[in-house]
Amino acid sequence: MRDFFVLRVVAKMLIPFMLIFALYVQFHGDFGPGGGFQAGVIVAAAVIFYALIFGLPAARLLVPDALVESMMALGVLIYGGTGIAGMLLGGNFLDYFVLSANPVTGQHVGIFLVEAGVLVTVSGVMLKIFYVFAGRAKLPPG
Amino acid sequence: MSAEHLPVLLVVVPLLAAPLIVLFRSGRAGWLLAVLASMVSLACAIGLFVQVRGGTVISYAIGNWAPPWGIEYRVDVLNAFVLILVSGVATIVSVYARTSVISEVPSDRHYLFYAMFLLCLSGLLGMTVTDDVFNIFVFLEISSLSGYVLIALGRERRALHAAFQYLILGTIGATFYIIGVGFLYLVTGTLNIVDMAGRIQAVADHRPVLAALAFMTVGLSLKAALFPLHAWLPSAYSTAPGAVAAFMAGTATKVSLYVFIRLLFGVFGARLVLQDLPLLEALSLLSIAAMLVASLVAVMEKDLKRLLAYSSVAQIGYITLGVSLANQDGLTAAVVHLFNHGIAKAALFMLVGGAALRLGGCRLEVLAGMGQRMPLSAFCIVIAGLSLIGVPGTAGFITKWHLVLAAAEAGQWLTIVAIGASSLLAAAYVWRFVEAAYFTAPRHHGVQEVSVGMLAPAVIMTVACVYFGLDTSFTLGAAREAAELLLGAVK
Amino acid sequence: MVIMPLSDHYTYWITILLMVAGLYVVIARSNLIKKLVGLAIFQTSVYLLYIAPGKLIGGTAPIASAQFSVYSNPLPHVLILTAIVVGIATLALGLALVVRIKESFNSIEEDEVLVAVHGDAMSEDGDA
Amino acid sequence: MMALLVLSVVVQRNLFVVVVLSGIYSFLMATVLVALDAVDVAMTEAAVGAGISTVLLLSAIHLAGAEESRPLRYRLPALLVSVGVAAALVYGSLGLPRFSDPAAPIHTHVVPRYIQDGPRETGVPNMVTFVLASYRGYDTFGETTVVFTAGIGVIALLRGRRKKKQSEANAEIRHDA
Repeated sequence: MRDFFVLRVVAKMLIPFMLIFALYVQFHGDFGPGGGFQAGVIVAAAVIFYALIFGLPAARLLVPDALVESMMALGVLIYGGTGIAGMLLGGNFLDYFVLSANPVTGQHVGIFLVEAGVLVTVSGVMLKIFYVFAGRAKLPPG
Repeated sequence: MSAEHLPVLLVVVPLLAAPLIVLFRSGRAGWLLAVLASMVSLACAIGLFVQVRGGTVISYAIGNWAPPWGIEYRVDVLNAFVLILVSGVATIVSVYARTSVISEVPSDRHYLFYAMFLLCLSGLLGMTVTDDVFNIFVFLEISSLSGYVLIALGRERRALHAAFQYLILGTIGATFYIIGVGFLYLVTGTLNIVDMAGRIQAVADHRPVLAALAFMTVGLSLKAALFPLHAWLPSAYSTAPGAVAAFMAGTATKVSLYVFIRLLFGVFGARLVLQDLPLLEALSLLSIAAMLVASLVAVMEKDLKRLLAYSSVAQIGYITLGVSLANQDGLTAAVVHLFNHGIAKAALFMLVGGAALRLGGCRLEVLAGMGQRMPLSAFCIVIAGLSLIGVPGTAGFITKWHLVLAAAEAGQWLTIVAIGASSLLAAAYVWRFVEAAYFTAPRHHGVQEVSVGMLAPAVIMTVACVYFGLDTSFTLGAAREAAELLLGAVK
Repeated sequence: MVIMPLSDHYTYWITILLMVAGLYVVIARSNLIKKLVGLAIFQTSVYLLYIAPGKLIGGTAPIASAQFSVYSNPLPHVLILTAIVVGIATLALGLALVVRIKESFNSIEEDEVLVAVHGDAMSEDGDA
Repeated sequence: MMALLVLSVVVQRNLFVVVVLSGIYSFLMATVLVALDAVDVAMTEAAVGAGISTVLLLSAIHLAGAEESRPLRYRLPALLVSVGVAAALVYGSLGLPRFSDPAAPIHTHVVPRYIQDGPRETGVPNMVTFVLASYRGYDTFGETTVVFTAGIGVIALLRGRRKKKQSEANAEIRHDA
């Protein structure tokens, strides 16, 4: 596949757009359909697309396994950390009202943070699962 | 952070420790964090239990959204008691796990094992402490998915098939549960258990409620391995790593049973007069069948882990029998047996897991002469086994006694006969171990007792089986109060 | 097609048909991958049980706007989003197990695997 | 049409075809969901059901083989269980509110607050977003954890080299205890 010049150029052009689209889905989730989960899937899809065109090793060089594994964990920690922050600021767990002086702003901040947590974990996990499945050699028959 | 946050810290501490372990990628740090997080959960559970003794109910609105709009954590004496069981077993098993994991799991997966263990723990705790039927489903899935992986980490290839079988049946069970939730939600418009109990009385048509009851019962019975839906349990427990078998045998099925009891009395009890339903009769018949059939299979088993697994199916029958009697003594027996059987099985699986590592298997022939080679382990297996039979002086006796009282009160003399018969069968299968361990010539020479790291937790658990048979103020006191609470909700 | 209320309970019955077909595949078929596909269909059909009753004819998607006043019910949507994610997580794990089973048993037919599992237990007998 | 698709999944033996059919099924489901106003769910179902699960299934088939070797059999117990479940579902559904009944409990309880006060309380117009991330944010926390669990589960199962042969593994047992 690596010899298809057109494919490579198109891919290089398309992947940034996919990432931008992911960000759009992430932030537009407040107003239209979308959110962290869907955006995470798109981010993972962009890297998977890259892997399909340039090969799995190239993708693993660009987004290494260790980073992906850390992302999986980080997302959950961001979500949980937002919850703990609510507790430290005098509210209940996942209480966004106390995150800012203005309760509505607090809600905004809270929703933004947890959606970011979802994005990070989901993109990490989806990518990791792809790496693991694609990286596994097929068993010789018999 | 003050005591008011205990209900949520209980779940969130182990849950967040899991990603931390994945960040550190170290088996040793993973183990330390697992032990610490389990201990924190246990401390929270004890703190909660002290507060709710005497009828106080703690409600915690997550996100500061009042129920039923937000998700509520609600602790009363019943679930505080179950929380202590789950986190207590987790604490002791997590100490034991260190040695078990080093010998049974490839070293590059140790930290993943501990992360999974903590996720499974937080899933079970989350199911117990929440007052929201959909939230139960989410945490049920956390505990199930991690449970499948933990079982599949077993050393033999059979573990893979056992895990797959459990995944299929477990997912069907969870989906049945969610269908039941759907019916209840469509007729009540709420997901909060307390709110639902209030609104279900106004539901005009009883058909969706009955369907919900049927689906939730079947779904949770699959997860709780209630006879005849226990197909996944023996192969799963006998092939999983030792620490996993001990943890799950002590907690996983118990939590599903707790959810069943909570919904049966807390939601459906308010709508349907329990005596009018054939459900309780059916449950009682199935329980007795479980007690007899599964015990009989256990007597025939040649592998000690499978024997114990079938014994679990039989002992779950005792719990559901207590539920089906639906009187004060019956429910007391059911609740107290959640605890008594949980600790006995956790002790047994820890001991047998250690023996299997030393002797290279746990078929009864392999265990021959274990009484000489591994005297303390063998002795503890016998003691915990006595608790399974229900010999006076062990925790198991307390359950049996109350079950018999409850059956007598209900005038079900045949049930008492069944309890007696099942106890005899239990004596028979425990005797099979005694025969192998003490009256057969040893096959292995130079085998030594397992290391302290494995033995000490197992011994502590065994001592607990005796202690809670002698001093029942904690267990029976809590169970009595819980039974009153459950029956109070029905009236 | 589902939204045309031919009968008041038509939507429920479609849902039920899909669910049961999925369940049948899970129980009856021996191929492990096919079992997982059946499981996915079973779970997917449950989505309709939640979502369909949330629809209000004349309502719009639940995104607040000055132009509309009747919205379809957002709560089932939230629940089902969670259920979809749980479903894909289960599928991923199930497939990982299938791959391992294939590698260890060289088969993904349930009955063949069962024979091998049984054989393992027997060979332990032989060892003993 | 969806019913036909599902039926062909039941009878089809080539796994590749089954996977493609189930992908189409998910797309159809997504269309139905849009018609039912569930745009967020539809978007996710299209991405997950037709996208991720198809990719996963195809890679699993690549690793595990595509042909179902068992002939099609109609197993009576499975059929009985399915019919029993269907009967219970139909029985239950008879008492449910009729389609699009604004007086149904799900439209009159709990949800009105989300619709009336939610956009003001959270400042977010998409009701699915704020119920998901705020009112029921804890469920979503659990959901993220489920995804995380599946991720590390797949790593634990499939990482690195294939395990040693069974016999070698057994031989080791006695030494490392």
